Parts: sequence; structure tokens; C-alpha cells
Amino acid sequence: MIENSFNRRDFLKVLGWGGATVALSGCGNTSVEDGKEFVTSYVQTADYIIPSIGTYFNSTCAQCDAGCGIMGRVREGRVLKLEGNPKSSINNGKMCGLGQAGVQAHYNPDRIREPLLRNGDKGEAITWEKALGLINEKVGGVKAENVAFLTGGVSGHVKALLKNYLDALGSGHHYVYEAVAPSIMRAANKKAYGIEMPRLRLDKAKVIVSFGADFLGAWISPVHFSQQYARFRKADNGERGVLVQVESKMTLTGANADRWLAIRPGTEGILALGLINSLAAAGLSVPGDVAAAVKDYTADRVSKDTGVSNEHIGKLAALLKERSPSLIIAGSAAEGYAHGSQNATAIALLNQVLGNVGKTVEAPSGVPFPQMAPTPGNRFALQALNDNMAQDKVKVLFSYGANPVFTAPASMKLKENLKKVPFKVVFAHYMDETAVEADLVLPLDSALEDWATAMPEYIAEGAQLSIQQPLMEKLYPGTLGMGDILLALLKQRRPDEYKGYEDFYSYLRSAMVSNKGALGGANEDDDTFWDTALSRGVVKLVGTPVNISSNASAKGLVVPAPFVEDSAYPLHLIPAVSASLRDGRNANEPWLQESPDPLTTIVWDSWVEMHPKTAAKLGIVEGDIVEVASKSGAIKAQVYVFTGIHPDVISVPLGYGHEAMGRYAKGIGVNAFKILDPVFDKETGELAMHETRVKVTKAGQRVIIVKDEGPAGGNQMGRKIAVRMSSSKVNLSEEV
Amino acid sequence: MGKDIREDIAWAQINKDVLKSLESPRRMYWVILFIAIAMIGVAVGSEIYQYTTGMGVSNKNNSHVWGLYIATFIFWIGMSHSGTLLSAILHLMHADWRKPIYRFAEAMTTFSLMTAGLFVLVHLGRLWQVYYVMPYPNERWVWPNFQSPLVWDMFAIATYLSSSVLFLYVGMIPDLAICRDNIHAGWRKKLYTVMSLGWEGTDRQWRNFRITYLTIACFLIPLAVSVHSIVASDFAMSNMPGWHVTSFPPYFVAGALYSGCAAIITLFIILRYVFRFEEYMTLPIMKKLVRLTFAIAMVWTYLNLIEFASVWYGHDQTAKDQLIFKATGPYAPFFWAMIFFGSILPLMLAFKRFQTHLPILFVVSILLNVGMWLERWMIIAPSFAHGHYPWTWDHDQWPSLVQWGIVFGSFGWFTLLFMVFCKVFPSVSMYEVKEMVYHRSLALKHKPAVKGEY
Amino acid sequence: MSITNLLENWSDFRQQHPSDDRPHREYKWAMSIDLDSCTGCNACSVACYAENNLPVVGKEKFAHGHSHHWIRIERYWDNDGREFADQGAQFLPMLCQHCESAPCETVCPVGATNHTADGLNSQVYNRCVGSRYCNANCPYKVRYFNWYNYPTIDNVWPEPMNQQLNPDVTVRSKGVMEKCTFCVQRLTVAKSDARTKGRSVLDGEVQTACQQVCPTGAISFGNLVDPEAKVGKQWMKQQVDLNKDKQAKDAAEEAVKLRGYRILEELRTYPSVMYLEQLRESAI
Amino acid sequence: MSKRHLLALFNDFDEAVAAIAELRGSNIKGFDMDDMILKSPIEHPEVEKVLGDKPVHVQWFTLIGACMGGLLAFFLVASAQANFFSQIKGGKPIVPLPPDFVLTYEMFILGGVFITILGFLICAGLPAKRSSLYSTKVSEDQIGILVKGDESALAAFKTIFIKHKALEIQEEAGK
Repeated sequence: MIENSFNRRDFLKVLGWGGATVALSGCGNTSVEDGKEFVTSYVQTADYIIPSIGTYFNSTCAQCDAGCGIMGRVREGRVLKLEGNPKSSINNGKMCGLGQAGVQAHYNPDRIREPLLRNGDKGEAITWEKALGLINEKVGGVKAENVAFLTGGVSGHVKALLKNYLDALGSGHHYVYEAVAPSIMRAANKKAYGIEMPRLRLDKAKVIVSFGADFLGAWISPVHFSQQYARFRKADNGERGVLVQVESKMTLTGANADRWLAIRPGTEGILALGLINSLAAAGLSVPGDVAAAVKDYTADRVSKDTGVSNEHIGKLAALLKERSPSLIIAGSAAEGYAHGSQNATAIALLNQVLGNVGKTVEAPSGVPFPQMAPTPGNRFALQALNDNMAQDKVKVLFSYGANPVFTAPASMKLKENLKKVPFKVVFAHYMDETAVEADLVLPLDSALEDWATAMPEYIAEGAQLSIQQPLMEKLYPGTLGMGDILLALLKQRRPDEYKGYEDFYSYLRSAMVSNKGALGGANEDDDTFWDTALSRGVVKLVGTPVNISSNASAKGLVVPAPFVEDSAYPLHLIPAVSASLRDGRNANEPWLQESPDPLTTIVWDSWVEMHPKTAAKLGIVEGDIVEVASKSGAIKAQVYVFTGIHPDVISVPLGYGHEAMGRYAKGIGVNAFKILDPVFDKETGELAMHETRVKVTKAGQRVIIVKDEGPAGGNQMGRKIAVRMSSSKVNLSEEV
Repeated sequence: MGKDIREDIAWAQINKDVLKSLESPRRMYWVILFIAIAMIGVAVGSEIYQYTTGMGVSNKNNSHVWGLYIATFIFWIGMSHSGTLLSAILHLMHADWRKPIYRFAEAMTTFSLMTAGLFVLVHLGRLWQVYYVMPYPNERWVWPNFQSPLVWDMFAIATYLSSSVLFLYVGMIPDLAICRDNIHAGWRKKLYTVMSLGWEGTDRQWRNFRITYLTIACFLIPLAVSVHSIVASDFAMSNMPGWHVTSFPPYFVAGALYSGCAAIITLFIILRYVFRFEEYMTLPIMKKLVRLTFAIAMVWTYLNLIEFASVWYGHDQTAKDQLIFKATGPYAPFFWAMIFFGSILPLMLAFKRFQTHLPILFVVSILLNVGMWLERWMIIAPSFAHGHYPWTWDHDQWPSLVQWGIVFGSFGWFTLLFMVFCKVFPSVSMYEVKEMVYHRSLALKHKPAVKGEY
Repeated sequence: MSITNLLENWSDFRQQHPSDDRPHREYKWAMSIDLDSCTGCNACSVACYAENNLPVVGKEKFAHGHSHHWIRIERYWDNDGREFADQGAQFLPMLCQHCESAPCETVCPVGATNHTADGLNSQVYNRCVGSRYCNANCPYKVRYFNWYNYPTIDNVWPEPMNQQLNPDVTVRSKGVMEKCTFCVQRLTVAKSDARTKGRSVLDGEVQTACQQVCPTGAISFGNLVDPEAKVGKQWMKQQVDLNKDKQAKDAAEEAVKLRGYRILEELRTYPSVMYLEQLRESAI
Repeated sequence: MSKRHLLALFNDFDEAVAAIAELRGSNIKGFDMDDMILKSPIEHPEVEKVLGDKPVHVQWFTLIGACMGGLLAFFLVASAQANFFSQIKGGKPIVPLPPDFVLTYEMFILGGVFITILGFLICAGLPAKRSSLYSTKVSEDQIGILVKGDESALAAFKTIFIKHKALEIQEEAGK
């Protein structure tokens, strides 16, 4: 680790160029060959660089919003592999596949290498001076309220700079959009606990009932939850936690559950209320108003509505009563439906009734720097932006960290509305669907060449500022970091304030060093503080205490009604969020495309999951190409038949079906976002992701599905390969 | 029923008839040769493509690491066994009807071994490193792994090939002398002069010749059995269900003799026509050959049933699953075709009327070999498709055109070698036919008329 | 190596594994994988791609069964005709089992795959001629053949993706067999570092890439000879003996509390990877 | 006194046998029975009986060759394995006997065959130049008797040959 003081930028230059010679010798590194650039040899290298010995630098993963600490292995100036930063309390040295594929985002051959200005249908390479000048000109030429900035979730110093820039423009239109975000759950939590994102202590729970939360796969902070899950399964005292997953389409978490309950889609809230009723009947003390509100939810009725058997409801209630504390989590149950908020409220109520609040549902720490605190994205932001664009209220649009053209449902007509915006600037790594529509495309540094700070929304303990630092010299001289771009833009607007900063690095360093007291470095000199922060990769902050409400109350509880079926579109479409591809922004990383989906083992394509019963009814077998038609559109994909899905439901994974972006993503699969119906959560106005009804018809073709699983399927054929036993037969505390 | 070789045939006539085959075959010969070369072209093209692109183009995969190359390799190795059977075993047994046909059977042995050897090369992922299999001294003290059945294969095939080439050659020396004495100019004269080593047919030469020939014949019989047993142990030594069968070595040997006999019938008919050998390759010989083939077919059928039965009644569920898969899975049509061609079709050969009906025999003998080739493929493909580990089963693997092309071309290669041999060297053993005629006439107390009119 | 050395130290060289009376001397690398912790998330597989320069073969070649995942996650269902997979799936990370009596080793014609002194099943790429007999004989089918020359194939490592390649690990050309090495490049460094310090590798000093990344810590890896090693303690506790093909668990009825087992042990391959059975709660 | 060669060709094998028998019995001066060589298109074990007991030694070559082949193979293989020690095969000893026996067996045969052929060439005196007295008829259908004897014996030879219906008698050209 870097503990001594040195000029890191210079170091990286030396390292980078040295490395470049090693890496690219004979590979046509023309700029060096042409004599335009110098190569510094290893003759006078720093003593910590030993050729063939890997050096590790800590940084922060930018592949998803969980903000895991990463440790890049650098050798001869090249970053080779990302490993987990053991000092980060989020992932404690562990990683997921998605995070590790960050190197492929960095080394991706399809990255944009210079600013491109639209010229007809083509992008014309221009200089940064020209590009930034053009932006200055365009934002100067319109009213401030006509400038809109669309971003993904932001935090840290980039967020602060962005806010300053928007302030400097006088525009308040910052749309923070995440296509896949637990925003309805946040709202419900806020209502129930007074906190949007409480800390979940899976490791303390003895029973977890998850209503569609794929916390092991793609939900909020999966690597962190996976570690908690390991402790939950094998606690120090040997007690093994019980995981019950209630959902309509099996997620990775569902596949790991002791009991996976296939529930009729959207009836999770009913089950939660039914459980409260059963618990009350079993003698759990339940506040009077709650008991009154749920008294109609008898096991029989709940079973009829939800499709979960009486027996399982009874066993689950008994388990919850017997083993405390437990933890109830609302995932897709909240995000999926028009009454998602109501579901989530009911589920939160179950948590409160069980007395879990304060035990397994904890208050997080407040962030001491609100200007850097994470602004989580939601889907409503895109609706708002879209409406404004439709009404010609947006003249200059910036888009950063989002790919709305890809992730917006077709019914939003976003692409058409975008055309009404006269000047669209997209900050991008790839020519993705949104960049293709842009007037000006500004290429960003990869996350492994850029400076930034991040504050993850979900941190296990305290608060934390994660530092993202370059792990190697930039691959392309024509790219720029987001921080640098914002700084340059701010220099146009507020030159006096920012001219002292040569680049974002110097801004960041001075911003952090000047706040070192609050950042836990009060007793250190500037250099020591800074180097320590960089070498650790994270700065622990003293969080402010936050209150959490544990009062169980039936207030705000709206009894969710079961669905009305639609005979023209008889099936529910669940767009599945896969652990690898999420909303599709990482689809151009080949490791992720070739990493088999855990449940179906399918690679390199989309698929339609279907229950054997449904398939039999429709005369469909595995590999049939079907047309999945909703009111808003239709897609065609291959069918995969398995029993991990409710018969009323089909599921198509998100993230596939790119029409642009790059060689590994383009043309792979179909985009399930496109056919989502415009149904919204009644309380928050968020798009209800699972509310799309579809009909499935055979398209006539049949293919052999490309998957890892063989013709035996998941059958062990009686051979002792993966073995399972009842947990009652083992004493885990005796194990090592 | 055709006539057998005339006992009173003039010896000079024998020379003349056989030597004529070196000069002017029927036009069919050239047609066959042309087709053979075209087939080789297909194989060479396929191999170049495979060599430059990678083994993947043969459409094998991590479940099916072996494919038609190994199957066809076994097929050709097997084919080679009947030459040994005819020339060595029947020689020891003094069955004189072998004499007109053993030469080409031996040639078949040699050339099918040479064809089989090519498949070893074609099969390797890194053909250019094939010499690693050879035990040669080197400064790294690295040797081949002598425990590997593939190394045994290498030893066995090298031994078998060199022994059978020598056997063929030694047995041909007196005939080469005849060629030398009857051809008066050109490269052939030089070739025969050199190759006949100055053979004069002296009593000393004949005496040593007889012992040598007998000795090598004695060596060849156990060698042939061991070669195919070793090829069988490529499979039987492995733990793959469907391969790990004790009866594999005899099963392979029987299969080898079977396909070899069928191939001899095919080539018999072709040579008889192309080189006008009707006088020597007579129908009574064919009849004996067909009966021999029938007997071996029944032995093979029995061993096949034994294999199935021992798997069926054995305790190894995995092997049993494998067998059921073979008979009912996607490979079932080929499996049952193998049973039909290998066990049912040869029943025809038991009927006298078919035993000398050359057109029917020609078709049947080819079909028998189709069956035997299928047998080898059915050992390879279904086993890989349905092994120990269900996760990696792969029931949908079919060889690509590249594989088929090379397999197809191998038949051209064999045909080319064989036909060229028959054109350059006497494919009927003249001196042995004379011996046969002589001994038969002695038995008849009748001395042939030495001055046959020609 | 000289003949004299060979003769003098004959008994040392005559290692024959598995055997109780001739234990491994300094190292015996082994693994244990807790299937109750494994969530099937595939992080280990991606880590292996990153560490070991595995080619991404693309859809078409994957469809032909040419994939290269040295560690693959298998997913099994209860195939008893139940309506729903209501006990979830069984995930199984399958990698080279580094068998003590490896079927692949004996059949390689050129001796390209061998048993190393520290108990690995090694694969010598330079020596491999690509007969693929090892794969044919591997009951676990964890050997992967280079069906194509991946470094030269479009979009496997296009510039600049090739810069990610780990210089510690060979990029394999067409025609050689490859498989999990237990990250032998890491082991070698760790052993040599430890030797410099005059001791042997301590437990936890070296991790395989898959173990390092596993979010639930389902994979343990270490030196079975080291009495302090976690993996050794696990094996001991589960009464799984490296050198036996039948364990206490198989033998005794009352020993069902153990959940350690090795896959296809009855084939007498003596694998170096022990799995711990998945658990399911019976109360729900 | 120089020796002269004489080759007589016979059509009738029985006559040739009779001629040999007579030569043996005639006790011609300046002629040794061992100097007589029979040339025939096929093998004639019965004629050789008349020639007397002439042992064949090829078998000894065979025995030595086979044993050497086998032993050499075993020791080469075993010693190669022994210094191939660092590449152990799991579960197998360094020098495993069963596979080595397979190789020994193969090399036993190979050695046997090779040395037998060598023995044949040595014993049969091949390759050699054909003697000047050779008729292509010998490889066709006639039997030839080549005798070597003193100048004086030639007449006696001829008499016997003609008596037994020799078709042709070739005489070595004079010096």
C-alpha cells in the first residue's frame, strides 16, 4: 500500500508510460513510435515498482450503486484484476461478478475515445475546447429553466460540483433517474420507520421472510448482504437462520431459500396481513387497530387469494412466532405493482408487529455532509423529464450515468420527445442508445482512470466516503473524467471560484484536505491524511444518529385488493433484474454475457421463463420462440420452462436487447423495458414494473437454447453430486 | 457354383495372368483411382482448415472430446486384422485356399494401418508436437507416459505396421523375383531387381524363407490380437461408463476380424473384376471366405450380447443408464442400424445361394462394414454424450462436415494406396498359387502338363 | 536430475498417493466448499476468468460446448415432479477436483498432466499434444480444451482488452487442454515468499481467486498438512480422509451429523475438494 | 584346378529329384554334394530331403531378437519412468509393472520380427548378386540344378542331366 508521500499523478504517468511500453511494444502504439510522446524508462523507477510484482491500489467500484471498495492489482502500469478492498465495510474484501467485470468496462474496445459532435447522421471528432465552448454557448443561449440535467444516482464531490454547476446556471432541473431502483420501498419505509433505507441485519435475524427482495443477487448491496447471509446461515452459536422467499418468479435469493413460496403476483401484502392475523391468533401481541385491520385475513382467505397453501401460512406464522428476531423484507412486492406501496406498508407492518424494528431493522447513520450524501434515483424522474420534453420545456439536455432511451418503456415515447430537445449532451463511455441520439457526445474516463468520491446509500455501519482513484494512466488521451468536465464547465460560469483548481484532482484533494477534521484526519498533516485516505480507499465518517420508528400502526394501511384478471392478456410479465446485467448498462462486458444466469444457466441471450403447466397449456416446449405481447408492444424470445415461477407469470430478464453500445451488447436478446405498460404505483407515481399483462403466442421457430445446463437439466440422475440434508440433523456449532 | 482353380493350369500362365495385372487393368481401375484421389482432396482440404483454424471446427466439444476420428481409427485398425487372419493363421493351418487371396489381404492390413495412423495425427490438437509421444532422449529427461494406453497404442501400432510390412515384403520376395525376370526395362525393372534382393529360388533361400515366414506368422497372430486388445484398452482402461467393460478386448478383436473379412470380400470382388482374376479368385474360395465371415459375425454378435448382458446384470447403474441411453436416445437409430448390419444382415451369408452371388455379396459386405463402423461410433459418441456427470451431458453433438470429410477422404486414401499397390506389385501370390496347384496335383497323382499352350 | 540423485533419494521419489504411510511432506493443497453458504452467484467463475485469462468464447462457441469456465456453477433441482421448486435450487461450484489418484494423469500419452509434490493435479501446456484423453477419462468433465486459437479470434481479447491479461498466467493456444490449477501462480509466489522467510505458507496467506472473491466465504482453501489450516480442520471434523474412498459418513448410521462428502468418491479418484452438504430447514 | 559351374533346367520335378539322387550316388570326382544348388520356382521340402540334412539357424536369431527386444523395452521404459519421477501419476507407482508388461510384450514381438528378418537375410545370403548361371525359367516353372565341379566332372554332369531329360544345360563361359 502507498504509505509514503509522493506525487501520485507523476507516479502514474511514469508507471503508465513504462507500462505502456511493456504492454504495447510491437502492438502499434503509434503516438510513441511517431515520437510525439516520451517514454520514461525504468532506469529511475520508484523503489516500490518491481517489474512482475503486482501492486494494489484501493478504489471504489462503479459498476453498480452499492459502492463496494475495490483493490486493483496493477502490474507494469496496467490494472489486471479487481479484488475486494478488505477495509471497506460494505464488501470486506469480497466482490461480485459484476464488480470484477469493471476491468472490462475499462479496457472495453468500444469505448468512445474523443468528443463527437453530430454532423448529420455521423459523429465528428472535435476537441474538448470546442466541445466545452459549444456547451457554454448553448446553455448561455437558453433560459435557465430550459436546461435539464439527467443523471443516475449521484453522490460525493461530483454531486457537489454538479449542484454547483446547476446553481451557476440557475437551473434546478436535476433529474436523478435509475431504471431499477427500490424507490417505492424507500417511500414505504419512510412512512413506516421514518427512514428510507434502514439497515437490515440479516446476520442477527433467525428467520428472514423476503417478499421478492433478491438481496443475494441484484438488490441494493448484494455483496454486503451475501456476507450477512453467510453469518445468518451459520451463526457463531451454530444456529442456522431460516430463509423464506415469497415471490412469483424465483430469484437467486429464492433459489437459496429453505422454502420458496410461489405467490400470485401482487398478493404479497395480503399474505403479510394474513401472517399478522395468524400471529395474533397464535398469541403474539398485536396493537388493537392492527388486529382489527387484519382480522378478515383468515388463513383460508389468504390462501385462496395468494395461492400459498394454508399449511405453509401456518408453518410460517409458527416459525416467525417461535424464532425471534426475524426480518421481513419487501423487494419486488413493493416495486412491482400499482398497489406496491400498500404491499410494502403491510410488509413493514409485519416487521413492526414482530418487534424487529431496532433489532434487525436498524437506523442508519446520518451523513455529515448533506451536499455529498447520495441522491438515489427513481423512475419518476424520467417521467417528469419526459413530460417536460414533450412540452418543449427542455432546450439543453445533459445526460450522465443513465441510458434512458434504452430503459424507458416504449409507451413513454421518449425517443420522439428527445428529438424535440434542440441540444442534447451525453456523457458516455459507449455509443449507447442515448448517446446515439445526442448532439454532442463527451467520452468519459473509465471508473478505473477517474477521480471521484462516492457515498453509498447503503452502508452497514456508520457513514463512509469511498474514494475512487485512477488505477492506471488513461488509455485514451481524448477522454475526461466527469469531475474534470464539471470543473471546466464551472470555470466557464464561476471562474473566480474555481480557477485555482488545475483539475478535478486538485479540487478533490483540497476539498478533502481542507475538511480533514471532519474526515477523521484532524491530527495528521495534509499529505499524511491524503495518502492514508488514498491507501485505504475509504474514509470512515462519524455518522449522525437517526431515529427509527418502531410503532406498529394500522394507519396508512390500505388493504390491497387482489388482481382483476385480464382475459386478453392473461399472463403477468415480470421483468427480471439479473445480478449481472441489472438495467443493461454493463451489457457490453463479455464476462457478464458469458456468465450463465444462475437459475436458467442461459448465456448471451434473453429468454422467457415459464412454468411447465403454462407451457403445456400453450403447447410450448423449451426453445420455442414466442411472441410476448403487451398492450405497449411485443418482443420475441426463446422459452425456458422450469418450476421456479408461478403459472400465471412469465419472466423476461432486463438488460438485454441493446441496439447500440458495443459489440458484446448489440443485438443480444430483446429489451423487456420496451413492452412495459404505463401503470404506476398509486402513491409514489413510480412505474410499477410487474404490472404489465401479456399474452404469449408461439412464433413458430424453435431453437436450441444456449446454456450451460445439459440435456439432463438440473437432474442429478440419482448420482450423489449435490447433496442436501435436513438442518435438524446437523449441529453447525460443532463445525469449523 | 463356379469352378475352382484348375489343377492343370500352366505355371507360365499363372505368371502371365498375374503379371498382366501390373500392366493393363480394366478401365474401372482408373475410375476408382480418380475417385479415390478426389476423396483425398476433400480430406486434405478439411484437414488444412482444421489445422489452421483449430480442432473446434470438427464440432467436438468439452463433453465430446473424441469423435469420428477415433471411431474411424478403430475401424481401420480393425480392418487390418483380417490380413493377418488370412495369411498367418490360415498359413499355420495349411489352408491352401488362402493362397490366391492372402497377398491383397496383407496389403489391406498394411494400408489400413497406414490410414489408421493418419487418424491419430488428425485427432491431435497439436499435430505439430506429435513427436512428444515418441520416447526419445532429451536433456529435460522428459518421456512419454508409458502408462497411457495411447502410448501402448503407439508401440503396438508401430510394431504391427512394421511387422506386417515386413511380413508382406518377405512373402513377396519370390514374386518380386518373378517380376524382375519378366520385366525387361524401365524403373520397374530396377525396383524389382532391388527389392527381390537377388532371389534365385535356391534351396538355401527357400529353406530359410520357409522358417522365417512361419516365424513371423507366429509372431503376427498374438501381435494382432494384442493390437486390438490395446486399442480396446484405450476404452476399457478408462472409467467412462460404456467403456469400462472387461469383455472389450475380445469384443474388439472379433469386431476387427469381422470387418476385415467383410472388407476382404469387397476387395476380392473389386480385384477379381478389375484385374481379371476370375481364374484365381474363384467362387469356391469366396464361399469359404463368406463362411468364415459368417462364423466371425456370430462370434461378434455373441460378444456384443455378452457386453450388453454384463452391463445389464451388473451393479453399475451408470453404465446401465448409458446402455439404455444408447438404445433409446438420439443415437438409437444408429445403434439399431449397427445391430441390424452387424448381427442380422450376416445371417444371409448362411444361405448357400448368397455365398457365391457376387453382386449381393458386394453390397452386403459393404453394409457389414457400415455396421462395424457404426459400432465404433456407437462406442464413442453415446458414451461421451451420457457419461458419469449428468451436468455435462450433451445429447445433441453431431460431427461437422470437416469430420465427415476427413473420414470420407480416408477411404480414398486407403483405396489409392491399395490400388497403386495392386498395380505395382503382384496382388496374387504367384509362387504360392503354384504351390497350391502343385500340391493339389500331387494329391491327384497327376503332374501338370508343363508346356501349356499359350 | 541425475541418476545418482535418483538412486540416493529413491524412496523420496517413490511417492505414491493416496497412501496413509507416505503422507505429503510439506504441502497438500485442498479445498472445501460449503454448499449451504454457496448462493450460486457466479462471482467465483468471473474471478477465475479474470485471474486465469480464460477466453470468452461467445454465443456460438458456447452453444457448441466450447466454453471455458474452470469453475462452473451447476444448478440442480429436486426432480420429483413437484409443482414448484419450493426448496430452491442446489448450487454446486464444480472445478478440477485435484484428485489424488487422478484418472486423467495416467492416460495422458505425453505426461502433460501430473501429480505435483504439493498435491496438485498439474497441467503442462507446453507438453500437451491435445489427445484429449484426459478429458475423456475425467468423470467430472472439468477439463477444457482450446478448440480454437482464442488469442487470435475476433472479440475474445480485442485491443485493448488484451492488456487485462494476467502476465502470471499463460494464454493458451489452440490444441491444448486446460483446467483449474488451484491458482498455482499464487501458490508458487506464496511458497517462494515463505521459503525466503524460512517457514512454510501460513493458513490464509494464499487464496485462490474464487475463494478470495466468494461473497459468502463458502470456499476454504489451504494446506492440508498444516494442522492450523482451516481446511484441514474442516476435513478432520467432517471425518473425510483424503486417502480413503469410503468415509465415516458412509459407513455408520449414527454419523449422519457429518455433512462433508466428496463427489463420485466411489470411482476412487480421491478428490482434494470436499463439499459440505446443503441444508434445508424442516420446520417450514 | 579351376572349378566350373553348370546349370541344368528340368521341366519334370521328379526327374530333377532323380538327377540329384543320381549325382549323390555317382560319386563323381572333383564334385562335392554341398556344391550343388537347387533353384526352383516353389518350395520343395521333398527335394530338399534328397539334398540331405541342411540345418536352418533363423530360429536362434528369433529367440535372441525377441528376448533382447523385450528386455531392452522393459529396462528402457522402466528407467525412463524412474527418471521421470517428478511427474508422478496420482495413485500409481513410479514404475508400474502392468503397463510396462504391455510394452515389453510389444517390443518382444518387434525385436523378434526384426531380428528374424535379419537372420533370414544372413542365413539366406541375401541380398546377393545373382550368379551368372541363372535362368528366368527358374522363377516360372522349371527347376534348376546348379553344380560346381572340376573341369573333368562336367561331362559326367551332363550325362546325368541329359539322362534325366534336362531341357537345357548352361555352361559357364570359359575364361
